[in-house]
Amino acid sequence: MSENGHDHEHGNGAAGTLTKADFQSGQETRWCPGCGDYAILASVQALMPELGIPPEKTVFISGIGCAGRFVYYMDTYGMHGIHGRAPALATGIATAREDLSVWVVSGDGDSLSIGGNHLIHSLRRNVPIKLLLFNNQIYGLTKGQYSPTSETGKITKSTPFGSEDHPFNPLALALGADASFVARTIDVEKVHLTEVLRKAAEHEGSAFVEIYQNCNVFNDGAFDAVRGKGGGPNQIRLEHGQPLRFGAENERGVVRSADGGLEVVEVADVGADAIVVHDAHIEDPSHATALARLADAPTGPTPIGVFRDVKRPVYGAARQHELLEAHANATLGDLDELLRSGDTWTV
Amino acid sequence: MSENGHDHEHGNGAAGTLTKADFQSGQETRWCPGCGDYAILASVQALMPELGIPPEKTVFISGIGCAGRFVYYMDTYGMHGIHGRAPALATGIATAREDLSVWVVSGDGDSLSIGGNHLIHSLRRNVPIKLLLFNNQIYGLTKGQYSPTSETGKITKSTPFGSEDHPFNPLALALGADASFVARTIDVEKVHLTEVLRKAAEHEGSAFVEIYQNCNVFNDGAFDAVRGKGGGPNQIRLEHGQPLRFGAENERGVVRSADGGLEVVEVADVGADAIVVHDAHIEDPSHATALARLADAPTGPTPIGVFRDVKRPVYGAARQHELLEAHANATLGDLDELLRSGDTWTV
Amino acid sequence: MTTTSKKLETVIVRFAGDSGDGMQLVGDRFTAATAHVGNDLSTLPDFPAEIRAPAGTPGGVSAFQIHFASRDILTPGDHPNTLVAMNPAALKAHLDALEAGGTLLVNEDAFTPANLRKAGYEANPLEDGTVEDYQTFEVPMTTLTTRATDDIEGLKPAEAQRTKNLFALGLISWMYGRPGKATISWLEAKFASKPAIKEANVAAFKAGYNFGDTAEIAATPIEVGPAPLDAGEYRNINGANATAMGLLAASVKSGLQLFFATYPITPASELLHHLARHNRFGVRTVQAEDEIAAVNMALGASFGGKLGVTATSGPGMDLKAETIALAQVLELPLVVIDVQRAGPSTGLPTKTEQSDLLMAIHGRHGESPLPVIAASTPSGCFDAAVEAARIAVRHRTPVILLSDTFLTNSSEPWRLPSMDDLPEIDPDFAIGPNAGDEFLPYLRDERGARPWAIPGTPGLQHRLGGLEKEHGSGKVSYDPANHALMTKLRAEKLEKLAEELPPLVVDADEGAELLVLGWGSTSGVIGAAARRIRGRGLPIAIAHLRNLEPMPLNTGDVVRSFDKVLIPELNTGQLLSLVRDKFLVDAIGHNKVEGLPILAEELEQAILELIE
Amino acid sequence: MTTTSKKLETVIVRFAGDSGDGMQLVGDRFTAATAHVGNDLSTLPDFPAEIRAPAGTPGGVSAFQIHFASRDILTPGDHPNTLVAMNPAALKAHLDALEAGGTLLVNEDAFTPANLRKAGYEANPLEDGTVEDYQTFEVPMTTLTTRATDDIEGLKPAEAQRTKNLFALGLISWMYGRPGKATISWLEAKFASKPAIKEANVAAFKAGYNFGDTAEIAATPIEVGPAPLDAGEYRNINGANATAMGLLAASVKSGLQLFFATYPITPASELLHHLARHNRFGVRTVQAEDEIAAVNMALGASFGGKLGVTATSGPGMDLKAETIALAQVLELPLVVIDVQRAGPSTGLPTKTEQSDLLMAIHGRHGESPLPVIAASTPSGCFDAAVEAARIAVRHRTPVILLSDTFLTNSSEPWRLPSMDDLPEIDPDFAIGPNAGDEFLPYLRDERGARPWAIPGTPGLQHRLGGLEKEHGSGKVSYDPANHALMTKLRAEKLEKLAEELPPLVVDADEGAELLVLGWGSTSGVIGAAARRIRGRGLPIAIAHLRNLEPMPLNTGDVVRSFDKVLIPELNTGQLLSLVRDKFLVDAIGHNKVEGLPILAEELEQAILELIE
Ligand SMILES: Cc1ncc(C[n+]2csc(CCOP(=O)(O)OP(=O)(O)O)c2C)c(N)n1
Ligand SMILES: Cc1ncc(C[n+]2csc(CCOP(=O)(O)OP(=O)(O)O)c2C)c(N)n1
Ligand code: SF4
Ligand code: SF4
Ligand SMILES: [Mg+2]
Ligand SMILES: [Mg+2]
Repeated sequence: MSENGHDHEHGNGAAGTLTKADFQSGQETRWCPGCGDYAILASVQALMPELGIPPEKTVFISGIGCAGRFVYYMDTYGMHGIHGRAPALATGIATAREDLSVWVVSGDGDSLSIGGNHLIHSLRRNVPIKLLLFNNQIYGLTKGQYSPTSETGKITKSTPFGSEDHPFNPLALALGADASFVARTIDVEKVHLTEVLRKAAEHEGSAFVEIYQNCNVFNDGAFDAVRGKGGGPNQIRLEHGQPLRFGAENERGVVRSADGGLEVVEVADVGADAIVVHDAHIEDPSHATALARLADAPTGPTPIGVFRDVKRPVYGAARQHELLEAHANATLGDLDELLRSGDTWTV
Repeated sequence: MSENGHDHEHGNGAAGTLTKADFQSGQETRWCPGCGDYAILASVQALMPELGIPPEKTVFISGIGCAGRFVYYMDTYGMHGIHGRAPALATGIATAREDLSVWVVSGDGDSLSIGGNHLIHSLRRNVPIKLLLFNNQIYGLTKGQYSPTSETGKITKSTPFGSEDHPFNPLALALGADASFVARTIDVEKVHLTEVLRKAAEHEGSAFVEIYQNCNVFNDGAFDAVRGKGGGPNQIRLEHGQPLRFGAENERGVVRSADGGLEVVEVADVGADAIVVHDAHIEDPSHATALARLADAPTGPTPIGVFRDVKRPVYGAARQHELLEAHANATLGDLDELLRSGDTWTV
Repeated sequence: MTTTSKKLETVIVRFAGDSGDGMQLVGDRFTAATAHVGNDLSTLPDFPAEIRAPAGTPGGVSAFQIHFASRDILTPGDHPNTLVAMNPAALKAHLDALEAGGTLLVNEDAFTPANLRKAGYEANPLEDGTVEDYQTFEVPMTTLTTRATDDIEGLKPAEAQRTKNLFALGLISWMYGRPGKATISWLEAKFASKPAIKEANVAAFKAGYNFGDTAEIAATPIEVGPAPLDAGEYRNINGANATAMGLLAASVKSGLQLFFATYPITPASELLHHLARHNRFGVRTVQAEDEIAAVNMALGASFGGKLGVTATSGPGMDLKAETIALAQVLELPLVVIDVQRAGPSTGLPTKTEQSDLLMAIHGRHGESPLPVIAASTPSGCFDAAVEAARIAVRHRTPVILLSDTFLTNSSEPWRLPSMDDLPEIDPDFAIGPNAGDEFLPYLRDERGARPWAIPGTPGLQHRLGGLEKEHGSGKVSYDPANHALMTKLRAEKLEKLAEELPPLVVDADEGAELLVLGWGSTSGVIGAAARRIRGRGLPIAIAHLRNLEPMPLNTGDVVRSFDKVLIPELNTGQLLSLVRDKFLVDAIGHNKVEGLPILAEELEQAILELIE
Repeated sequence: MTTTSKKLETVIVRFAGDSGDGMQLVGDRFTAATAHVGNDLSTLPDFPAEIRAPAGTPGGVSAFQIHFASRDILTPGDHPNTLVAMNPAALKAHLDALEAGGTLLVNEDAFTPANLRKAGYEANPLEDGTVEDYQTFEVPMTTLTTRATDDIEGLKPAEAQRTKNLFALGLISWMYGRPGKATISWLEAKFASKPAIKEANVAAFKAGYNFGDTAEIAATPIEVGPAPLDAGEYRNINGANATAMGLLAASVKSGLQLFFATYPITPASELLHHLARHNRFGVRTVQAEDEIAAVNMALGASFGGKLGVTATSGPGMDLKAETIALAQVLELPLVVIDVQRAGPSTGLPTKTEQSDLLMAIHGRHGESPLPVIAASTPSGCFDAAVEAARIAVRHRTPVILLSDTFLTNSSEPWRLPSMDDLPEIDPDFAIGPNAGDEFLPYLRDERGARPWAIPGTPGLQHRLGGLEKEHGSGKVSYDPANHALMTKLRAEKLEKLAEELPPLVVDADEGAELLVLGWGSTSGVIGAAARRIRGRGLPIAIAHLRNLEPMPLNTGDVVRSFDKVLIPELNTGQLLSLVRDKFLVDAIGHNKVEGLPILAEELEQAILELIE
């Protein structure tokens, strides 16, 4: 029986018997009508039972922002921390408790502005947490200031003459920090989003997923070039082992440019064989980075899907195992012994 | 006459009449004997007069760490701030005062651990500051804990059983943050270091320079593979427009690998024409990133020199110009007028 | 049809509706019209933490209260005489506040079974006796609005209905004799580019006005004549804007470019929004990556010779602490504005509190004293900002300026000062050696302040930093005696500042045995409560501290000269602690931590309990 | 040759030399030998902020003082009876401290013109009368060391010379009758892998010892017999290690894995270095990217059911404030250790101070009270750490534990407790519903503590967060009355804790009119000063607070029952403020901010001024 009195018949967590309802806290959602956050919440709640991890073994952590309210709506363990620090909180939980599935939900301000440092450090360490960046290219909760992903020149409450900042490319930043799993998806693309999150869940170590999320109140339409009706032809859907082709008729593709990057071409101009085949498992992050650089902003052809998914040692896992065993076996006598090791004398 | 009573005959700053002495504060240096910081200090003091910027127009900002003491030894304006925040302090100064030459000196802990967020934000904004990262892969001032650039498994005071963290590749991180100028050099390579810093000084916008710096007390020899006697053959010296060849006899080179990265080959195996020609001015950072990834750690062939040097709008510059003019012209009358604009009434 | 009207001295109206109902806009417009009538006024907006909290629920209700009078007033008022409730949730959330027998105006159309359920009503309160003790007018506002706008071309039904707030405004404007012209021209300007919307809003407003005028409602219009304010030019201003103007004034007066670096946070962001527009005055605003960066940028700018200012609210203050301590040791000018909100932690981010006072004074490691001042009224934020900048520049020190959510959002008429009358602020930059032919960056003047030598000044190069500095030379010093000396000298800067402060003014009746001592935004309510006490023929004394650290030199004498000292605060007793500690006076607290201002009647009651 | 010796009750020796001279090692070894003799002892290391400060300059001098006695002692002592100065800079920096007529031992070889210049001496102090009032022994230590080691194979001359610290140690060991065996075996173990170095060190040590023994020096050896300590097993321990052991004990006692996340900072890093080694006890140490991350990681681990602990020094405390406030609202166990150093800002990072007390209590926005406790002695850090963890776990609250640089570095004999005797710490995790079949995460027990339900527990899923929470249910609540209630309930947790605290113990002489009240590391010096006062036949009372927030319930009665209350602190009067505020007692401060502990004679003087 959880806090909200919601009845969990399947709360014992036998996979397969879980349903979406087991992950719904029943707390009233408080986003603006039409906000992209609703679609993400619904997809996540639907995915969770499929992962087969019971709600009590699942933890959602967030910082502050509209996105941050996500945790209140999941009937899992959850913590709505302070602004920007969710990756650090989550690192603590995930390192201490390797038996849990730990998710972070965060906005572009929360993750990339105040929280940028914790983000890159958790990625380089490869802490076993799933980081979902709800990127709406704006500060929602504080009512519409520009964010580190807003385009240069953006006019907002805090920048009436246009912002001067050059924005981050969040995936390039994550790759610069050696993220072992990097992906991008879109709030309303339920199937794609679910598939990407499933892969993130399966990945051992940090998984960083940028989700283009429409803030219909303060930044409506920011992703129109790739989102919703008509956005499809601009989506370069990444599939491991498949050529990077896209467009309404698959008429366009991606090739390596002379200067070491990638560029978009008409397949007809270069021939289908010239199109780069996507490989998400390359150890060297150069390919994934070039892909991330293909579109610094989602205003034209933009890759979505899994950019990088490689194995490297997971932070803490092995050692915590040993430590837990040691802790379980440590006795008061051991401590008496430790205190008395080295130079002692008796009076 | 500066604080230390040192006589500045050439203090009026006419370029050409400046000497190294004009940049020496005369304050007692307090690094350990043999520390790489001495070599960097000497080179910087020698370079400064050549840049033709008088000491009073030059500002050195640092955080906390052995490296941070640098500012006390420069007879310029200087501020030894708090740990990790030097890029933010410098952003304030450089944005407010575009007439100054602003330099940041920082250690790997200062810049990449506590200060990581300010670093990446100043780089993405392209604030006109020169960031010198004295990377000794260790915490010097706090007496030898591992740092975010220490190799995994490092045994230090804080990690008697070896560190678990995967280190940052500082250049890859800077490139992930869209740094417009990224370079690497070595403390004791006076000529190379001077040349790199000169280019950094000439670059408009942020310049990020990683300097391999030997901490002979807590991490001696970390850069032996590329530094000092015998290190030469492993240095891949980057020269814009030149093929990426290196080795004692220039017998080795760098080519593009099939998976989008770069790799080291024997020139004899591939032919001189196959060797990639270095271009520091490519807009797309993919080439520079691949170069940075060529060596995640300086244990084998390692590029040094300027990886990337591209033009993009400099933060603040244009606007501050306008604002200063507006400020100079604003009168009390204008303010009276502003207060009285909109709805007012008279009693 | 009635043309008679009732004269009243003072009136309180509260508008309440869904977050999406446009209550803040209605409040603003009603305030503007009221200012034009020449009333004194005070307002209190009150909105939820969510952007668009769930429609129809009490949690999603947004409200705006205005108190206006034909005499001077001091607070937004305790209990509204008139409550406008646009839906059941608004009624649920605000009915308790309405004065006994007060006027209640509801949008009857919104009392549908679905809405009643969302609001948590089991039965319809309009029918079950809930509202029977009030003078209730049930007006089908949605219907009437739709009717008034149904021939406007190109207007969608939803758009039409959305203008019902203007209907309510029209009706209330009629009820209180506020002229409609200004509101109509404002609507015409605001929606100039959307003719259908413009027309609809105007039509709804007029319909509401006429609805009253044509006596479809059996209420007597009320007249509140102009207040006898001091002669001068007035505007209405809230605390956020007044603070912005004060900083601009300090910038122009000092000749220092204003460099304002901040990170958005409710409610402090308003200041950024205001200042960002004033490029005409050369204001440099920077939205930094976080609060730590913001204060460092401002400090860096100060080092560069600018007026470095940063602003935030509670959580951001925690983050700035380390850098404020650095500024304290660097002895550079810096203004740090804390717009207090209800805490701790994220707390109630859109509600008001005064609970950061002790943090402002003690919230840094080490011995790190610095001046703390607090604004007392919305328009008083102007003076407080000028004063903070003046102290920072003249005394070379970071200054913390405390404001709060209430002051930021509340507005009142402000007699506009003339900029010429403000005292000068002289940055007095160092331009040459100060000790023979040497420059000693920590040589102090009579205020204990050190020279401010900015980069670009030949020959004055020096290095500042957070390691302890040698007296005079400013070199790094680990000498024990020097550290003791510098600690003392830094503390003495405050003592010297105290000597410059005007004495604490006491407004005391003859025979008063109780002093009510306040600070910050309780100023209004203390005045209002004192007025009530005096109205009862009882003597009382009141005093208000603008300078909390250091306090005026006579503060101890003042508090010791009364039998009892009552300290009302929106916290659990922070000034109380300071007064007890400093003056060993057994003062008594009146404390409220509900996210809302103290009401005059609450304080009156507390006072009566002490003096009866 | 002399075989007679002088008996003394108490002796103070100070070793001083270049940072590279190995003075800390010499101090440690002398301490170990002294412990073996059975003396009571107390030590004070003192080193510069630089890693290797410039050789030969007073700024680069590193020192180590030890006070040992045949009775119990309380401080590292005021003025050394014997000073060992390895070079002119060491003499310059420390001669002032030597007692009048004390013994001075110098390495004559180091008094070269170059070294004299670096030390800032114009003339040779050994020759110009500077040292004539002391019993000075000029020993050519470098020469004698070189001679003693010159036939060791494979030893470089520089290596040989570097062992001169062992020569000094040998000489002093002889002088105070410390057995050499333990030192020699330690050297043999330490340098087992470097035979030449090992031999050289041993040879130098023996040479120094024999130099004394063979009467090449006209000093009388001094005998300090064992102190009558309570029976038991003893070890020598400093505060850092004792704190580490206390945390381990709390972990084993509670069954909670210790999760220690921190960011390196002097002097708090020592704790990390100690704990990182104890993987045998399952301690999880994390070196985070900064202090904010560290406290968040610890808090995350607490949420996960671990004993979350973080430690730092001043600047890091500023950074942790926002998260500590979060923990206070989450009401989760968390221990935050602040090893205070001399501030403000970076200040004097290797020196001691007690200036973070008011920050610990007030240094967060909003009303955010939490327990604050302070360790008083190096070995007492063990109990303080156990106590902090116990309060955190049982009362579900962050606890701030104050230590300082002096306690961390200073060492003393510690009678080893038996782990069995420590009280249990029961985490008492929630395992099922607590209100019918519901789980209410903010339902409180008799201590006002809420249930600790950790992830993995089926059916108890709940969401915590920094927004104000509804009493009982823990849902987000913006209700004004609820905020007031929760603010009160959080404050009441401290009142309930206060009821559990043992009363403040007063050690008062009959007729004592003055109470000396202390907290933290002044415990020793207060005891020592009281002993001196009593030695003069004057009455005095002393008391020491371990719990600063809340204080024991009888504290007010205690301070009010004396005519005068003197509060000695290494700050400008922070406990003083608290006592004045809470109890309206006009207490008097004795304050020192020089980065150094208060000396017994200083405090004795201050007391005498008040009681005479
Ligand atoms: C320390 C601190 N600083 C600032 C804030 C105010 N704040 C809350 S959310 C937010 C940013 C919201 O933007 P984002 O992270 O993009 O989330 P969104 O609302 O867009 O989902 C800010 C600045 C805060 N709560 N705490
Ligand atoms: C807020 C804060 N945290 C921690 C410290 C302690 N500290 C000082 S320097 C330093 C790191 C030093 O390493 P690095 O930046 O690599 O510089 P280096 O000494 O190696 O040149 C640390 C952790 C501090 N001064 N302030
Ligand atoms: S403000 Fe934007 S992001 Fe926030 S809830 Fe509303 S639509 Fe969503
Ligand atoms: S500790 Fe290392 S980095 Fe620091 S001064 Fe010494 S050698 Fe240089
Ligand atoms: Mg956002
Ligand atoms: Mg380093």
